[in-house]
Amino acid sequence: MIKKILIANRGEIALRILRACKDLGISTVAVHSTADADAMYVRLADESVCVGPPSPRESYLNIPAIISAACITGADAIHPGFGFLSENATFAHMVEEHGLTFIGPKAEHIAMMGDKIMAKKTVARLGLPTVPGSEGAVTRLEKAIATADEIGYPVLIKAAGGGGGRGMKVAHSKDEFVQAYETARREAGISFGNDRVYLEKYLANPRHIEFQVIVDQFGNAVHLGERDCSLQRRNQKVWEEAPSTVLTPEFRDKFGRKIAKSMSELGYLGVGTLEFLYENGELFFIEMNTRIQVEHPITEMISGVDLIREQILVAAGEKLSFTQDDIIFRGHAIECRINAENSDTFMPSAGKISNYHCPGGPGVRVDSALFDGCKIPPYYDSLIAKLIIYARNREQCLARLRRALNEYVIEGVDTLIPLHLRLANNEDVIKAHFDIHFLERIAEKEN
Amino acid sequence: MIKKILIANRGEIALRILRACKDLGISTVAVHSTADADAMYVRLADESVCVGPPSPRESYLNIPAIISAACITGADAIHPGFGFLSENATFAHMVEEHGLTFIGPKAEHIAMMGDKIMAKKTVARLGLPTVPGSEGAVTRLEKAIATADEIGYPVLIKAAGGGGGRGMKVAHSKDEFVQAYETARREAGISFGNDRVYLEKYLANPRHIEFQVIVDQFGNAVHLGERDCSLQRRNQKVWEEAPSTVLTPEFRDKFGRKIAKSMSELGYLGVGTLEFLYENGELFFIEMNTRIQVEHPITEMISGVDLIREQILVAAGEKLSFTQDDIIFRGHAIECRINAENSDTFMPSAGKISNYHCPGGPGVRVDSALFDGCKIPPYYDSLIAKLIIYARNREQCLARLRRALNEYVIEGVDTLIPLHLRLANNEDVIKAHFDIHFLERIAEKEN
Amino acid sequence: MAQQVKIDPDAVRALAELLRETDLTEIEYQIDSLRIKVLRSVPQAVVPVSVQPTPSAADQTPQKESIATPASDNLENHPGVIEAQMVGTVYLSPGPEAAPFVSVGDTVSQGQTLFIIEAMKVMNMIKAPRSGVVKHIFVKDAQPVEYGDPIIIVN
Amino acid sequence: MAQQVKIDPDAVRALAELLRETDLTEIEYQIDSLRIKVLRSVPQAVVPVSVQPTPSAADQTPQKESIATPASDNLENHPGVIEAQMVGTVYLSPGPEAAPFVSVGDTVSQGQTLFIIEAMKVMNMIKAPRSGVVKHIFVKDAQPVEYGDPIIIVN
Repeated sequence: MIKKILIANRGEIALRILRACKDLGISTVAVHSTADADAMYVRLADESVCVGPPSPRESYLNIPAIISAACITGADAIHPGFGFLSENATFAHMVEEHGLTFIGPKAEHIAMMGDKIMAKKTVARLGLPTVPGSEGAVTRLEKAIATADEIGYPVLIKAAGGGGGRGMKVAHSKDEFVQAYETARREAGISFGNDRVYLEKYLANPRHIEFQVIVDQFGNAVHLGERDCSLQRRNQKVWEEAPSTVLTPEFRDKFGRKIAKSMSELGYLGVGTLEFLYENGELFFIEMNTRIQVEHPITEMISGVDLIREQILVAAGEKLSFTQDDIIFRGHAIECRINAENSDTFMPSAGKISNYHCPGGPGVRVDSALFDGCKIPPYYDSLIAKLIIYARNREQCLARLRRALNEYVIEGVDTLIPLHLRLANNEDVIKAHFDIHFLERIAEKEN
Repeated sequence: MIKKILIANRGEIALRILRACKDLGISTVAVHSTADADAMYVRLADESVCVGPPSPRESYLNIPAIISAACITGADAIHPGFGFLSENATFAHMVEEHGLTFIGPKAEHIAMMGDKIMAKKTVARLGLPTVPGSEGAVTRLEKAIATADEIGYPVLIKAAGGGGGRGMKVAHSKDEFVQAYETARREAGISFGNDRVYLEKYLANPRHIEFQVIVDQFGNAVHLGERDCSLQRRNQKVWEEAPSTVLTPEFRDKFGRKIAKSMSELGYLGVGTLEFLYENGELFFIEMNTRIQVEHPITEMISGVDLIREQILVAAGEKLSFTQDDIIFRGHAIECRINAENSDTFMPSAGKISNYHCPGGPGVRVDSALFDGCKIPPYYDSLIAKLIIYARNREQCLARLRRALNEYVIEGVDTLIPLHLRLANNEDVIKAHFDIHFLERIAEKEN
Repeated sequence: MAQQVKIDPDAVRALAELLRETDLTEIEYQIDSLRIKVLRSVPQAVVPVSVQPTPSAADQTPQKESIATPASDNLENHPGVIEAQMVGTVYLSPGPEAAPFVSVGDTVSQGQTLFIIEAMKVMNMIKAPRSGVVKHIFVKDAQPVEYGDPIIIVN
Repeated sequence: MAQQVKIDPDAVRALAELLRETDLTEIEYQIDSLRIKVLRSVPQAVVPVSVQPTPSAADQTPQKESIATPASDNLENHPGVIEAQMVGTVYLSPGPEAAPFVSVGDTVSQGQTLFIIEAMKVMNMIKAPRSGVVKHIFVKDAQPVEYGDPIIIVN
């Protein structure tokens, strides 16, 4: 069994992992940049190591520093969290080479799913539906034009090395295509060091639906249902729900089992999320995240499974403690990402937190490393807290969410709380009438 | 339907009720003494009325002030919380006479259960087991001695007007009996204006097990399982768990249904708790609380029912939204009462809260009206926060509790957090080996 | 030769005392060429501000209403204020058509009825605790009041 | 010629005493061309406490350990400190049996190897950024260090 885990991350997810470790009786090592020396996750860790200056490249992305920190503290495993090194196959490989357990999938699967073309081919081979598009990369313009014609406009041009919404271009017609294609390739080359692009049908008004899976080393795979993460801004999720309002229990069960089965066949290990676009009753695979996700808590709320706990246990070689039939979904959960950003302009806002007061009572969970007087440095992601609301059904969940948002006090930085209040009171959101373009449409309307 | 509720209470329970009202879209009126003008529940209420000076008698127990406050604010219902006026039949009656809804049982049932002899007779008539003892009050010494002989020593002498552990004397032998009996009657006369006492078998090492029930106006009654509240100090509960480790699911189901049926027969309304002593596999009724209880959240955690929400709905005349068969208990919950008291001496501690930081993450719920800088006045009950922990089983619940207690920071007053940490690490507590005398025994051992 | 500096400790102490008394954080005092500056880090002055969680700026629920709407905040601290000793509805005259008990400028004698507070259908006659002149009336007839609300000034 | 500054220690002592006595944080005292300002940093003792939630007093988990155990806190702010620029294990000699690279009191020249930090099996030779005298060595041979830990003073 794992005795000491180094948490190679910061902020709320580092604290979330630390809490799971404490619940399991596992010692913790926090790593931090000089900017995070006083952070809550550092304070609560059993040990901590400063790994570099504020710049992420020199601290949280500094592989030698992080592996050295694990070695000198005697940690036997590394949890990468999300972002930073969590989907870096080289890192995962090096961790294992140093005799440490990487709490995540095998390096080969990280690499496979990190290449968006390979990912799509793989899941198609496993029998899961994918968005109609080119078979792999399209390197010649003539071939690209022909394929685009075949798919039908609008067409999406995506970088093989992209992800999280980065490296995408839309061509609405043949006229736009050539320029969009050339630009996409050039940008992909600069951004990802890999100019391969592929084509996909551009869905007009899809929802973002993703399935959570977990697989142990014995091939036992369980799906934990789906999340609807359609409320996005510039492809960054802002508000997530579980379950979605568009899948029936029968569909969820059947499709979820199919996904679990395919992950077992693949030999996948640990937690993972398969992301789909949903339109007109159909799901189309877009990509897979080979790590724990920001929005994992809503799945925990409706399934009763502590995902990070189980993630650690399967990494340690344990068998899954539940089967698919043990999983009974109950109630509805919504997560609001509280980013340190202006609610109108989405400008990031650094500063010192004052008057911090978080909501409480039944059905309210706050995952955050904030405390009164803590500093939000300007160097990192703007996510500072997650407000997770649970209730028996969606209507009660929304009412409770409004109440909790009104109780939540964070001063010293701008936050997305006002945006979430607007959303929680928006008629379309109340009716769950939205798609991935919804948030940008209402932002336009308001400005 | 109820549109505006006046909350005739203070502190965390006032905030808990306020949150339930907000979740239901019901307006709230907070009442407060001058000492509580800046309290969190007052700040978050839609309206507030100052009802008197700090002394509870002149504020939270001031019936004319509270009913007037409801009238001038146009409230249509009053929630009494617990303590203060919650079990005052006269108050319940007056509230109804003023055309307002009292969120609680009928006045007659409050009065019935407030008289401990009547309560025992009533539940015995309904077929529930009671502690062997005198049939009603024993007013003649000779009769008392004979009854005590019949029951067998040790014998408990209890005031009919007592409750919550007040007005009790133990006689371990016939030699002690006469003096104990006379003292108990004299003290009862002074304390409760009623010198009637009754006798009961004194159980040596019982557990305190209580069942939660809820009944609507149509006679639908559902039990929500039991709580083990054996960890008490001077008959004040300190730590509560649900479910208990001593009842089997079959026993719980059978006994719980029997209780629910008897409450339906009685014509009881709203939430209520039947308290029992448990020894050698048997339960003996001791008293009934005709109100919501401090420890209600642990039942909410394992049953998925929001008790205060349902309490309001049945008071408003709605049918229960669930049947007994809908209730499925899942996981384990522990509540730690965080009192502003010294953990060793139990001396109450008033002051100003500083460095307030509450724990978060999965399975952690905090019910508290605390905030950084708030004042704990010396006039009221010392309960300032409830830490409620939920997990899949008791072992995980204890691990998570230790983690959360270590995260919880309250400075400015003494609290029971150190005591709870000792308990959470105590071997007997870990094995759930305890009875109602446990806490006093370990306190003695430590001193 | 070193310049002899005559420190005037009494002046500094006096300023420090003033600082404490006035709850200031800094005093700078200069006479001719003499300049004395005293400061104190007063956590008290910072903490209450930093510790009062208020509904966030984005709060979309209606703002909490206080049922009392005093005519003037300044007058509330007047030593002659008579406050409501109970929650209820205040009446300034004995009946709907009747003249008010007292008006601003009236001279009243101790024990004279000033107003009524109705609580639970009981009319409580509130009498003047001392003789004096009615300086201000804070409330309107039939207005709800809470405990401690200022009603009238007699001085 | 350097200006002769005659310090009046009694004046400073008197102000410092006043500062302590009056619980101030700063006193500035000026007469003509002379100006004395005394401060005491108390915030370290008060403010961080009020804003830094720490594990409660009852915390029964082991206290957080810092892997660095500097010989002296005072020396850490010395301008000649050379800090660890990476996480790893520091070695003060080229091999287990070998003599240390430098010892306290040694004169070193710019570019001379001072110590090694091993990170991921790579031995990083850390060289003197300037010539000078080794004034202090904070670490023991084979001690783990984190980024920013003081290793040696050369000045």
